[in-house]
Amino acid sequence: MINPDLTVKISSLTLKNPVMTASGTFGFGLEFANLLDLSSLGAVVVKGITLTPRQGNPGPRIVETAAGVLNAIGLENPGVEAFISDILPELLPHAVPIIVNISGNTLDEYGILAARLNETGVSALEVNISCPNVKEGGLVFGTVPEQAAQVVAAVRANTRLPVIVKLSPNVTDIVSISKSVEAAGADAVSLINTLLGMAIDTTKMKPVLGNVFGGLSGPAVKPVALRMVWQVSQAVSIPVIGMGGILSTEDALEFIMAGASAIAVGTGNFVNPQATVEIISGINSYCSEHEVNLKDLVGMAWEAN
Amino acid sequence: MINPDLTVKISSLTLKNPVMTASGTFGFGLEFANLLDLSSLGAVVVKGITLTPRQGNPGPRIVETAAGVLNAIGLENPGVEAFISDILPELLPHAVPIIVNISGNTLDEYGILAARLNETGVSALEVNISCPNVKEGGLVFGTVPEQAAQVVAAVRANTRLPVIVKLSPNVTDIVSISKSVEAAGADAVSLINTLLGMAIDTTKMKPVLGNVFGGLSGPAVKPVALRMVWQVSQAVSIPVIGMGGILSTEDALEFIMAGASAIAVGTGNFVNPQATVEIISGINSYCSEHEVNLKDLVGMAWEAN
Amino acid sequence: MQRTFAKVLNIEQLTSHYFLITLMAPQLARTVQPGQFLHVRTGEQLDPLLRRPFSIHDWHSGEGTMQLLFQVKGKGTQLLSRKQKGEQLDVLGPLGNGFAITKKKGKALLIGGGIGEAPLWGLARTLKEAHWEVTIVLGAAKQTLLARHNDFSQWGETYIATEDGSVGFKGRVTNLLPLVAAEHLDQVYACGPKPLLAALYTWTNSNNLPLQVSLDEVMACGMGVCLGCVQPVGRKEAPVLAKVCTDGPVFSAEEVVWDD
Amino acid sequence: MQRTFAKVLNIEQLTSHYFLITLMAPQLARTVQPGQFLHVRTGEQLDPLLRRPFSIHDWHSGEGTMQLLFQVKGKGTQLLSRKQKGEQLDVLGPLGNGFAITKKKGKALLIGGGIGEAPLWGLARTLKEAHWEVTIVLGAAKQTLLARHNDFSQWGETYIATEDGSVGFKGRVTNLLPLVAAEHLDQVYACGPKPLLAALYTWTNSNNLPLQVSLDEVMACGMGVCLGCVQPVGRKEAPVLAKVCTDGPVFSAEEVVWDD
Ligand SMILES: Cc1cc2nc3c(=O)[nH]c(=O)nc-3n(C[C@H](O)[C@H](O)[C@H](O)COP(=O)(O)OP(=O)(O)OC[C@H]3O[C@@H](n4cnc5c(N)ncnc54)[C@H](O)[C@@H]3O)c2cc1C
Ligand SMILES: Cc1cc2nc3c(=O)[nH]c(=O)nc-3n(C[C@H](O)[C@H](O)[C@H](O)COP(=O)(O)OP(=O)(O)OC[C@H]3O[C@@H](n4cnc5c(N)ncnc54)[C@H](O)[C@@H]3O)c2cc1C
Ligand SMILES: Cc1cc2nc3c(=O)[nH]c(=O)nc-3n(C[C@H](O)[C@H](O)[C@H](O)COP(=O)(O)O)c2cc1C
Ligand SMILES: Cc1cc2nc3c(=O)[nH]c(=O)nc-3n(C[C@H](O)[C@H](O)[C@H](O)COP(=O)(O)O)c2cc1C
Ligand code: FES
Ligand code: FES
Repeated sequence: MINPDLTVKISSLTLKNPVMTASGTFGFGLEFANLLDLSSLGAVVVKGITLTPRQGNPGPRIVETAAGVLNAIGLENPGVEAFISDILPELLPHAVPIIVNISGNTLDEYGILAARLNETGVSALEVNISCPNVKEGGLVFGTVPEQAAQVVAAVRANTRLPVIVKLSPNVTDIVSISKSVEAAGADAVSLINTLLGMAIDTTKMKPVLGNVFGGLSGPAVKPVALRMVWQVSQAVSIPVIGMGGILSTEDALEFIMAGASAIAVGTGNFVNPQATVEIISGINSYCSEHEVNLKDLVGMAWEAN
Repeated sequence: MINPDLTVKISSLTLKNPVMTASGTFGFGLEFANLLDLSSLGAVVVKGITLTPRQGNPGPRIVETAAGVLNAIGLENPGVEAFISDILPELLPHAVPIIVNISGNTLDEYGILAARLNETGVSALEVNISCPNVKEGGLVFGTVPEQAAQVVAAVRANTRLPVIVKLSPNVTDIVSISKSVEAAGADAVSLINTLLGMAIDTTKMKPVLGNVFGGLSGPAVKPVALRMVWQVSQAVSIPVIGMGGILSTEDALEFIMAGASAIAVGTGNFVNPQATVEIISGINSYCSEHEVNLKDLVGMAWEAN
Repeated sequence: MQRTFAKVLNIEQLTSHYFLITLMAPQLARTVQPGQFLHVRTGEQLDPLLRRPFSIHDWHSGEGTMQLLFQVKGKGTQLLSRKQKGEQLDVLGPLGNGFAITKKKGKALLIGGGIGEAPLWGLARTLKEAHWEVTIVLGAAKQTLLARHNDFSQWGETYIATEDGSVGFKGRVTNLLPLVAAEHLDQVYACGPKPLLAALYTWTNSNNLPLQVSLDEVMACGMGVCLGCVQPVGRKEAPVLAKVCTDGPVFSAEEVVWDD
Repeated sequence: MQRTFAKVLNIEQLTSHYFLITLMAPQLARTVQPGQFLHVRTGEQLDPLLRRPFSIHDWHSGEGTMQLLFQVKGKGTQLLSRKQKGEQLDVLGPLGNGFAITKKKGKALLIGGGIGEAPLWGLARTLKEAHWEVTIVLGAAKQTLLARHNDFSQWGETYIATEDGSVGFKGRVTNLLPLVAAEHLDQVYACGPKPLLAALYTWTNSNNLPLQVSLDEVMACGMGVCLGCVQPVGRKEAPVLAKVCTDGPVFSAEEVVWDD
């Protein structure tokens, strides 16, 4: 097969390939324009945006752990207005679907954010109901099925854009939350966000991070992420966007075979800022060699079950 | 300080130092007798025991992940009677407290196991309400506070031994479960058991493990374990036994400063079968140099908060 | 069984895939049974995390040395291949139950597929020293997946097969079996990929020959405590799970439950 | 800024703690500003995971080479110290905003604490080539925590202090400041531990001198996207969080909010 079909459909949006960037790990994309052709990506998911600007948490904000990273950025961002007026105009000419990751402290905020981004040229919304660093809202919305559904409904009511819901892995039952957001009108789910963790500085005898807790990401969490993708993709009928520790084509294929329709590279961008494009080319080669289209691979590992 | 006090009290039991072995990673201890002096350990926690013998899961049962291990042993063990008659007599002469990790499929089974182990010379029970590999019982008991409490009550009613409850990290709210088992009479909690995960073999296009899912352990999970120890140890007044990725003295000190009164080495025994004794000597040196006793270090990192 | 830091006396690349490493480990070298293995920490970092098992290729209790012959497969063996003379290697061993030598004297056939030749070397030497008559059959996909095929002839008559014909007979190990006078054999020993071992078992069975095989399973502890390395043995309908690390790695082929 | 695999031309251990590595990286060497850094992948495994930042010690656009001077601290720098001539190093750079040379000509004082000497070398060379007059003050706990103190004198008068007196003046860098004719200086540049930089700022402030400092912060991306490497700048009561990797690593000392 010379040109395998790598396209992915998320509701009305068609991505040319399944490789996206994970929110918060790719800035607004522009920083990477020297290193790769942004238009070759399936989509760029930008840093989490809130209604008003946020300065984020005090430092230290990052600490490396075994095959992972703990971060406690605290959603630092310039706010939705600055995003629309200052950043988006530079981003849109790159001809890649822009997906905006949004976080609110209240249901209203989610609705207002969704409405505000409606006619701006962005391609979809990723609703972050799972950021573990924000003391109000975030964690709660993502851990209770009913509240998660309310957020989705608030966003759904205010946008015609595809709505992707980003789930927290810090829950007992990821499947019931997924079903609940699907029922509330989500067009796709992304998983996973970071696992809540911490590190202690034994020399200073205190937590390393300024915020005490942080979110764990990177290869360390991949087994947990794969398990959740496997469980959720078999329980819902909307596409699942898989992420958590993807650095290589092999990692991406694991997620796809576990049931992810698309994947995102997060921490991997720090290790290898060209990981996304290398994975796109790797998936393309894999599909060519095996004479399959991408969608043939999605959930391939289920059958063995 | 020449001889710092490293003792730890768990209800009526006094350990000479805080370093134990994590269940399932040290066999019944005897296998290590060539490599270290068992009597130098704080305690030996043996492989999980059930009422009747269990053959465990089909292979493959183990796969390495980034800085971690997924296992799906499925509680293979000879059953409580064989343990008491064949294994315990060889173990008791080693003069180290033996803690028996027990798993039941029903409340009754937990009660019977506890009663059976009462007058056998073992020093404490560790009640596993969290093993993710057993389809019945295990996961459910450990994820619902009320059910966890029922298990503890069933064990408590049948033993005068100290009761340690081993918690699952695969929950939204580890604190409420801890409080619930404390209220039901637990003398200590151990955390964490393994995180539920999986891996895909992309060549065979199916899950690597025979059981599909497995439990993730090792350094990869340390940040999550530390966070839970930090949260729980500040919320309950019984001792917390911390584990999850401990390989070195430095790791052990992180757990102790986060609030663990004792620690256990699990996966670390596979990497370095002498890790336990090296850590005991490391903690001893640290306390000597800093002129503190062990209990001064427990929760040391809280104050900064 | 002991844990020790063994000094790397030498490391040599034999083919594009195979390395031979010589260690100084006097205590470990004292009591080796052919077919036993070492569990080796390949790096100091946390990835790769677990030790890796390698058959003891050869050992000399007098000199206190030991050799491992290994194939670079993934990250652990890659790290191992970069070790330098003089470095210390964290090893645990000797582990496992090796090949049993069932008689004082006799005729043995040793069959290796690919890196399966690794444990056969020490076995061949031991048998030869015990005045057994040894025949060796080695096979692999291509020449670079054989390492010491030319040296093996010091222990006995040696037949070679490669699938691409790059050395020896063009074909598979099993194609060479007719060359061997099965009726005179007392014991067959084999190590290699499982399908090869299964095929050999069919052959030894039909020739009424005892076969010992060295099996390969992913291992965590290597010493019988994690229960990770299971192999079904016994009756096919109600198999028992044996531990490859301590019950094996060498099993009598008739015990093993072979996949269909 | 580019990502490239740079060949290791040479690696040299200068003291028990310090290594000097020379890389072939023609594209990167073309446009370096003193004080910029490379973000280096120190190993291929997943632990350590993140790249590590190192100041560009020196570079030669003509030859296409670049040097890093580094101190072995933890696992990343340990792996780096074991690189061999001929290996490829995955590097990203040049990154960050380096030292600004504010005038055509003038008198500069360069102050380094410990490994803080690393970026000062290329700065000293650049200033000298621009006909600035350079004075250098280097200090460390002991001799092995200084690497090129003897060579620095080719760029200007060099003063050395060690806390244990093992080389140069016995004492701290700040004890040497009275030797410098502050009133003639146009610019002070410094790199070293934060307490040293804070002390220097007190001194430059009281002498009305402009000070540029290179700051150190744990980094994930190194290119401004993770927002991990923050440093409070601006008004102390309402600081703004600057990114050390892209807004710095060099800051004007008066912008920085110094801890009390
Ligand atoms: C008792 C025993 C003796 C062995 N003796 C030798 C020997 O003498 N020489 C030699 O070269 N190899 C030997 N092996 C195999 C060797 O242990 C593996 O090749 C090695 O562990 C791979 O490690 P890695 O990190 O390079 O590969 P990984 O990155 O871990 O994996 C690469 C590939 O190898 C597979 N693999 C991983 N672990 C094992 C394993 N234990 N067995 C088989 N495949 C595995 C993986 O599934 C993967 O496909 C032996 C194995 C056992 C169990
Ligand atoms: C812009 C910049 C330029 C630098 N230039 C140089 C240089 O030219 N030469 C040089 O030797 N070092 C330099 N450093 C510091 C160097 O990056 C760290 O020493 C290195 O990252 C430590 O990595 P490691 O894996 O060896 O240590 P780790 O195992 O990661 O940690 C060991 C110790 O170092 C600390 N550490 C980790 N990362 C950093 C960091 N980024 N900065 C400071 N401490 C850290 C840890 O907290 C720990 O205490 C620079 C740092 C920055 C930010
Ligand atoms: C530094 C950093 C910042 C992040 N910021 C956000 C964010 O703003 N919104 C969000 O939904 N997820 C955020 N995440 C989570 C990632 O998008 C991703 O879900 C997670 O890191 C797991 O993927 P990975 O292992 O590939 O990094 C952030 C992660 C990191 C490491
Ligand atoms: C191979 C293996 C077997 C285990 N078996 C048990 C068990 O029988 N009972 C139990 O409570 N925990 C069991 N565990 C969990 C460990 O006791 C420990 O809680 C967990 O591995 C985290 O610690 P670690 O990261 O140090 O391994 C097992 C873990 C491993 C790796
Ligand atoms: S590898 Fe642990 S029991 Fe065999
Ligand atoms: S290191 Fe990522 S923003 Fe500076």
